[in-house]
Amino acid sequence: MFAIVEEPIDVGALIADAQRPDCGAVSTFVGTTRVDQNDGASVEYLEYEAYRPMADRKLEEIGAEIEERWDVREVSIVHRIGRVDPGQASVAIVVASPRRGPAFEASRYAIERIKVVVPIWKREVWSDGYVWVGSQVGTRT
Amino acid sequence: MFAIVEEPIDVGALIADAQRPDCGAVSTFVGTTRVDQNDGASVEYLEYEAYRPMADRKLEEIGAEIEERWDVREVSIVHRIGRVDPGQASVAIVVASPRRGPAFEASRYAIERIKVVVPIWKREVWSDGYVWVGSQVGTRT
Amino acid sequence: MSGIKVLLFGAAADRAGTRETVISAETTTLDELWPILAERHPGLSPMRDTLAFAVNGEYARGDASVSPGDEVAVLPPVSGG
Amino acid sequence: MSGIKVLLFGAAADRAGTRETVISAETTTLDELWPILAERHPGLSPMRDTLAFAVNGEYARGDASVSPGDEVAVLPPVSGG
Repeated sequence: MFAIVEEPIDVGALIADAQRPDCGAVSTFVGTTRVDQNDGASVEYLEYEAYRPMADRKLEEIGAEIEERWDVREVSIVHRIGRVDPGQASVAIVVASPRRGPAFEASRYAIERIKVVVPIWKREVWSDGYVWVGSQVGTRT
Repeated sequence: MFAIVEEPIDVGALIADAQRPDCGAVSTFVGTTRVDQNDGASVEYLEYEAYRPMADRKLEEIGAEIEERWDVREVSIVHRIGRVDPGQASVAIVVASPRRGPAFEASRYAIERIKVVVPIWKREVWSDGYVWVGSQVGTRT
Repeated sequence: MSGIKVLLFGAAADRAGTRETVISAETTTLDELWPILAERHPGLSPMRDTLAFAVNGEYARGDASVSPGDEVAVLPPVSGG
Repeated sequence: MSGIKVLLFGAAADRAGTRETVISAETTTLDELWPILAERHPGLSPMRDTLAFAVNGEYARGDASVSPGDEVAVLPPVSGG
């Protein structure tokens, strides 16, 4: 399953869906909102936006790349957009494979690729302003 | 949390418990029963046993090794014993870290160490007999 | 009326002050479209070197052709995950 | 009566036909305990080179001392995960 969603991600359900009798390993990566702090200010939440449907298609392309490179039987990538509070999941990647090596490698590959090719952007909303991550554009002084 | 249990593992709950505002990454590994097939026979289920409390202590030691080597803030390892049916989870490892690199490396390390030092054994119960994995002792001809 | 639709995202939308604009032009290239866009939204200019572009939903280089009816997207460095 | 308790697991329990036995002996070593165990449970002999041992819940080498009251565990290659 490849999806961009606006609601909390049910990671447990994604993993349960990926468990299969022909697989011995499920590797999961969950990206969560981390509260950075500096100069007496802190991140209150993240806000994500996506260029759709290009972003949806890029997630599917990453899935296809994975299935070409590794023996995996199930790949799910779900990215949340909108406001994501501290500790909450912004992205979940679930890969099932007969063996653990490919499962680990493929899930790592997925998150690295997401951070390079999928048109999604986040801004950190701090107690004293916001900043677009990667562009350093915003209202923090 | 380090535990050996006889019931199904609630992986979603373990992940939810690991999500923290000071972490940006949660890496999870789930080992599941894979149905091998050969000579017209197939694996019907796995059955695990543990030497307790040594096995419990070895899980905790792996957790301590991880916390010494990587910046991780939460490590859970839960291993199920008894009968585990195809596609079901026998082991779940959940690691939360501020950054994804340590989370991936630590969860991989945990499963590799489990397979070397934790006194747990599985036998494959096939349609035509059983075999203790690693010892090749059993009733299959 | 069927100009080139330009979508802006993230920091680019922020600096431009808009998420969408239409440029009236004949068939041209992304490189030739840029000065028109930058003149209309001067806040974008300092970002030039960090931006990528898509034409009709796929990454495209500066020499890519764009025509009326196409959708161009202005993409700051992505930061998903 | 407080002999050396020997626990057997997995394939070792299978080959021995028991999960627990008590050996009456004075303080000795694992290496010296083995022939007594193998004589009592001949099915174990072919496994010798694959086995590890624990004394009181921690891995121990062949020269480790064992005394009455100790718990020895016979550990085939582990296969958790």
